Amino acid sequence: MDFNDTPEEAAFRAEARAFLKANLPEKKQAGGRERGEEFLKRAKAWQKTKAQGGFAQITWPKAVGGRGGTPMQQVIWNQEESSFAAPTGPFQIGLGMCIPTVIAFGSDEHKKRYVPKALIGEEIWCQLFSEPAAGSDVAGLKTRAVRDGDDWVINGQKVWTTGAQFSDYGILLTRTDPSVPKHKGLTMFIVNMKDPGVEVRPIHQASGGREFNEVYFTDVRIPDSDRLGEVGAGWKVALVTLMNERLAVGGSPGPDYDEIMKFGTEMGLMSDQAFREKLADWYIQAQGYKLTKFRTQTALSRGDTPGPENSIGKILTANQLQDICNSGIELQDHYGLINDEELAPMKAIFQSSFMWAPGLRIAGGTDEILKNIIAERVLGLPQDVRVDKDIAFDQMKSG
Amino acid sequence: MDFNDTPEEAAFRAEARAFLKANLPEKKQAGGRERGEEFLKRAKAWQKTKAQGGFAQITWPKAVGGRGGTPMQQVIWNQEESSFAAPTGPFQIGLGMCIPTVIAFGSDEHKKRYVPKALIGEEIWCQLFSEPAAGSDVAGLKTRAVRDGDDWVINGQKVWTTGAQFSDYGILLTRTDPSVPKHKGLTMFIVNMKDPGVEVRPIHQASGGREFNEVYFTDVRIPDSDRLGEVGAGWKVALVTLMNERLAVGGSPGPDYDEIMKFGTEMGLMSDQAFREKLADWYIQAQGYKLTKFRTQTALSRGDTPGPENSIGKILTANQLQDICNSGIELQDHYGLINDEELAPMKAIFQSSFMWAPGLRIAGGTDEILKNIIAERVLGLPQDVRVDKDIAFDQMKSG
Amino acid sequence: MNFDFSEDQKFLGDQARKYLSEQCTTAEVRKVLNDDGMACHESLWNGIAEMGWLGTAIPEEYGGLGLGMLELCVLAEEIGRALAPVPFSSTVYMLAEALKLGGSEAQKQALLPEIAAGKVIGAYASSEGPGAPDLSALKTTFDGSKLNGTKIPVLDGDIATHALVTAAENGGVSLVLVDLNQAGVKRTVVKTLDPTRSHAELEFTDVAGERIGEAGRAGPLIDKLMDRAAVLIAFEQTGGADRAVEMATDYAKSRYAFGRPIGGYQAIKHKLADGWVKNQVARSNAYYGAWALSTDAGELPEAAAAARVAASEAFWFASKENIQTHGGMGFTWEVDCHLFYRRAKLLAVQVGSPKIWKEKLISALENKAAA
Amino acid sequence: MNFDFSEDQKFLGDQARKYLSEQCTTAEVRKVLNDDGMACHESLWNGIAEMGWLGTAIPEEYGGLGLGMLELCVLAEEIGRALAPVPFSSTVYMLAEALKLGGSEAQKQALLPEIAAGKVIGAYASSEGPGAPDLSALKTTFDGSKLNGTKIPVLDGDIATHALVTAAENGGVSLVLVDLNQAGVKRTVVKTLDPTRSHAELEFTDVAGERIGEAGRAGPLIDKLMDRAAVLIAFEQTGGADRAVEMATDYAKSRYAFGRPIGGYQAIKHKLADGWVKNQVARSNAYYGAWALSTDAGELPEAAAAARVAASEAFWFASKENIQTHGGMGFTWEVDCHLFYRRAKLLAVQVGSPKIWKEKLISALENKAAA
Repeated sequence: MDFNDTPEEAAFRAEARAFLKANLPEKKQAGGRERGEEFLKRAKAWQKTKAQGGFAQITWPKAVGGRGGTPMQQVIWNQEESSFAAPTGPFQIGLGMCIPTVIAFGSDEHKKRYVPKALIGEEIWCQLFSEPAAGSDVAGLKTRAVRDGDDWVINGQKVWTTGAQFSDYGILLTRTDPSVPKHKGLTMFIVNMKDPGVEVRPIHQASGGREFNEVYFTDVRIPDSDRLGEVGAGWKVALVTLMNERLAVGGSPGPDYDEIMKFGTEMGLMSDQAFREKLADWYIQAQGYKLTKFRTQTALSRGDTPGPENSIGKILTANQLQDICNSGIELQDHYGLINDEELAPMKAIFQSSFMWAPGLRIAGGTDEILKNIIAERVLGLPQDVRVDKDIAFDQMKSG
Repeated sequence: MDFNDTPEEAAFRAEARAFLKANLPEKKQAGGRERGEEFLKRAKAWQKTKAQGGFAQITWPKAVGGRGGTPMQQVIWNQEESSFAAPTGPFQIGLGMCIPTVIAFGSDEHKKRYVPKALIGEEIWCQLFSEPAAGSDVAGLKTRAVRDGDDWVINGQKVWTTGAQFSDYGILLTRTDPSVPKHKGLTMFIVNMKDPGVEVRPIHQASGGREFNEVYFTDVRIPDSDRLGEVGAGWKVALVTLMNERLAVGGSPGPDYDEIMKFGTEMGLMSDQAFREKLADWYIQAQGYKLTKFRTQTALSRGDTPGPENSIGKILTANQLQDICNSGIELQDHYGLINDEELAPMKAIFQSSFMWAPGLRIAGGTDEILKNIIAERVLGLPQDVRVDKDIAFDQMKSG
Repeated sequence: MNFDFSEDQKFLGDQARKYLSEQCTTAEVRKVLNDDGMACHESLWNGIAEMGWLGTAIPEEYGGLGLGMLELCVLAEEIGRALAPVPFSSTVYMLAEALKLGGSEAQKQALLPEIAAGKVIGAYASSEGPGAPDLSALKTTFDGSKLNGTKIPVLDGDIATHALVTAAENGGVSLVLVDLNQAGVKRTVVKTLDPTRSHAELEFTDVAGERIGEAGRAGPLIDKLMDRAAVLIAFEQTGGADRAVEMATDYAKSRYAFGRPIGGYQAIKHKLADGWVKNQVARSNAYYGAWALSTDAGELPEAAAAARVAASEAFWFASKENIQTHGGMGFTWEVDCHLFYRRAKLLAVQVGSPKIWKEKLISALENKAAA
Repeated sequence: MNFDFSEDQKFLGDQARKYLSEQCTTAEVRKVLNDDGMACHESLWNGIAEMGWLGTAIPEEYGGLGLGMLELCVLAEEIGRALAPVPFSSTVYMLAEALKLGGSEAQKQALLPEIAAGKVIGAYASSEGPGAPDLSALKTTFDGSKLNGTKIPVLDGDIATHALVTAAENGGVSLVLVDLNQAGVKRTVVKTLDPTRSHAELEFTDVAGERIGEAGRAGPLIDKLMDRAAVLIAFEQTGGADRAVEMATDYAKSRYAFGRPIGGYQAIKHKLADGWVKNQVARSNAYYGAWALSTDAGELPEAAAAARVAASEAFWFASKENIQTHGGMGFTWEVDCHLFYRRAKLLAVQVGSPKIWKEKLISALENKAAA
């Protein structure tokens, strides 16, 4: 048992670090979420550099522009890249979820047309699954695709779409047959986000920010040649995308036990036994999360594939984040209500994350859905009763 | 808002107290659970005295031997009686649950035969519903009653029967028709517990004690005249019994915040902020339970009927008991493991209740069932999906 | 045993609920939320004044209705339920109650009728920075006539006409009444987690003030004021928590997933049941606080502390799980969940965090055990 | 990155699991539970000795297998999983490790081979009454040759051949090795919550003993011994917790209510998922402890404390919710749930309660931050 790289891993790490050092400035401090045209330009440039250096998608086969490397090499690359000021955000969804789906289900022409441009950062992709009435139950979506000659005509609305505002393409899950049970009437398409019938509107979030989008489709025409998978096989295609989502979900943004320990020390709270015991609880959870990732990485490095047990991460971190922020605020007493970076201790991280945390407990699978996943796929417990199982979608109650 | 009796209530309280003082010794201290022949004799004698004094079942109509009093008077009586060394246990189930069912569904002959003798303590009753494979799902019971001439022949097994070892009669829920959905094939009987085909065996509990029983029925014959309600209407009858159970469920046996505060003080823990904050949590829960009962009593005293919201009590107290006992033990460190009244602090109440608490979270409705009751009957949320709803009992999967 | 409000008191509550459900919809609350220039909802405030609520517990001789504290508790619950964006607590629980508890006859005559009429807005200014203010070591000072120092944050500090300011004097603490419309008072609006209730920083430079209570010995008066306010705020919290659970329950009945209302899944059912149980615990403790408040019972310190802690916990749980029950919708600005989440946090720290009140509770129980 | 046991270590664990699943069924555990005269399972103990487990981490020169602490962790997990009613921890984690850490060459030569051969049973005697023993103020005394005092409870105290006794000497603490088969030692069996592991009171009257480590300065040695034992016991707890969740899961799949397995209801599904998550947190922290233990890393204090607290919490939750999942059946003597509930409590207090280890954890983190 050790935390060291194998010689091969160490060699790869050195190579990666050298490449990063040559091409990127080191990170000064954990900054806010960058946005804007300028940032997008830098991100595209970095993606191109990365791709040319052979570090863009390490586990992909060389045939599609990857490195043909191991998952562990990808982990090492991510570790190293994260200590540099690398503008990576805009490509995570596209390269992590959409393009793997195109590779799995697209035609040779699709692959030729879309993969290289995504890989070198020329085109950005987004994922269009969730709808206002189809969140946890993604397959309950209503966006219609109706066949018209060689085209499909799309009408409907998607929601919580990350990066829609700067995406060039998206993978779009639609309902093509409402007369069959819900999972069976879905079909997946590639959609051009610059089509005039596509309208992107930012969502005003409870936290005040506007990072996600709604996307409206009005008579958008998609040629049948841009279909991914068979008509009616959209759910099968979507499962591949979603499986990749689980691997792409990142760490917890916001204060953890070390920040609140630092804050407690400043506030003279380290003599308070109640605070000390809470700190111990947080430490153990934080370590539990971090060390469980090490176990997963070890499995990766031994050639195993990580399973649904990764769901553990978000359950632990999102709830802990909410709890720590709440405590961080209450320890400031009435002053803790102040949500102004200039005035509040530690640049108001407790306050800003307090408003983010509820979203984190929902995004990418609610606490409840993740516990179901653990119960069913890890422990082998029975699925919930599915009353909609064999009912035609258009006969189904939907509130 | 006040905690005082109305003049009428005060008058009744004075009358009750005078009667108790004249007939019972005052309680010296909270003793263990008394048992044995001697105790049973005293209990029967006290019940007789009580009945003759007109205090046996205060809310029952005078016609059946009650006082025709108010629920609030019953509450007052219970409060006063509990401060005397009154041996009441053996009659709670019979008078609280069984006899009300006999009154509701029995023939005039039943009422004449059984009610007076129960009331004056000559005959003790038990309730025979739960079975090894039918706990939360009582209606899934398997004990069969088969018609044979004017009799029914009973075979099967009941479990967790309180007082079966000293009961004279029981109300027995059986399955008379397995070919219809489960709720529809049940029938209720009065059974003579002294019948030779009835065998009572004490259950050895996880706590080590043997307070409850299994009851086995082997070819027990019950005349059809001892049926309660129609054939197949047993569930309707049982619901009346179970409704009365909710009112009969008692308080929490075992240490509460005041005991652990006393113990913490002795152990020099009152300077530990973590202990203080836990104490505050326990106090608030304990008060929440106690004060919610006051609210219920107020409703009673205004003539309202208490509803399913009473389920709150056991959820709060059983879990808190388990938590307090666990803390009481851990505060003693390794010594806390000692489960000997002579050696352990406070006569080992933390240790003995630690072993009882898991049972309390199950008996009379598990935490999970009680939360379902609150969710469905108080908040009006939908019932769980019932896959067995319209399926014949003998076609039903049962593991 | 009469551990409930009277029919009259309940009628008052019903009327208040009806009024607020019309005049204080969340659309009205959002006007204050969305408009940085709007510190409170003025027409609602005027309406509340006209209804006489501000003088509920002010004696008739000072222009109030002369009802009791129980009536005020009933109204507090409705104010909390409606998330009313008005300076009710600052004016009524703080300023009016401080005057009733410790004000001179002249102070009462000068201000109580004005409060009842809605012409005076109060503010309680104690915090001087992160952490609970240490009343024995305040940086703000009073020398018998002039006040100097800075208080931040002060709820309703930007719209109040009068503030109660805690200040060091003679090595102890004084409670100083200050007319805010004078030179030397500088107000700066402060951005907080709950923009539906305004906060400010108040700087005092040689500002005239007069004491409520004794010089340097206002400690017990302040403690009592806090205990009383804690009970009233517990009712606001209980009202808010109830409504958050109701909102989540209603949504869970109407939102479908996998062909069924999400409220039919035990994860949601039991979450909501837990919320309901916490709300009952909060309500029962709040009632006990109300009893202690209205009878001036010796049990007030522990009753107030228990009420405050239980209600803070209940509103916190209800407001965060209300968002969770709503899923993605609950995290949008347009859905009202975040209004409750924000208000729950404000009310949890407004007169000191639950942690401080747990400590007060145990101290009170120790004192009782020692007595 | 290699944050897992090696294939060889896993093979050792598999073999141990296989052996214990045959030799240490719960029927065997119940023999000790039900028979007051049976302090441990002797034939199992002999079998374990024959397998060489007792000498796993004892160097070959002292008659052991000369494997490392990681191998001992792997075995500890299986011992915990099987609820083995044998004095493994007292003998191996306590006595053998104390000798390895602080014993003289003569002491090691005298005892380690006997331990490896299963001829010596150890006990760790520190508690003197309710509450964590205060090592700076012990009532038991040692004067360099004679030991006097009373220790209660002592795990395996009634069957041990040798005890490690903490005692006051020169105003400090000494760790005294005592041969229990001598006059002046009085043993009284003590009834505890977990009758599958025997406990006794030990009274010492002018009993001969010899120190391990320095006179009056055994504090750091004891701390290190406790840290190391904490990691090993965390593996026992993790093993027990895993099995409790498995038991509950299996039952939930086979027990039907309302026409479906109860494991199909979210209340049960999510309870079991919670248990599984806690067990993962415990396991990951235990692995970190194992790494620190095996490399003698400076992180051992915080790693051991975190492992112990996480594992205690996991086993507590798993064992109590295992009963709850089993419903009424779970509360019978015949069903095995209570064996886990009892053992969970023993392991949670055996080397100090989680509360004490939380404090150790934070102290260690503070020391690290200050360094």
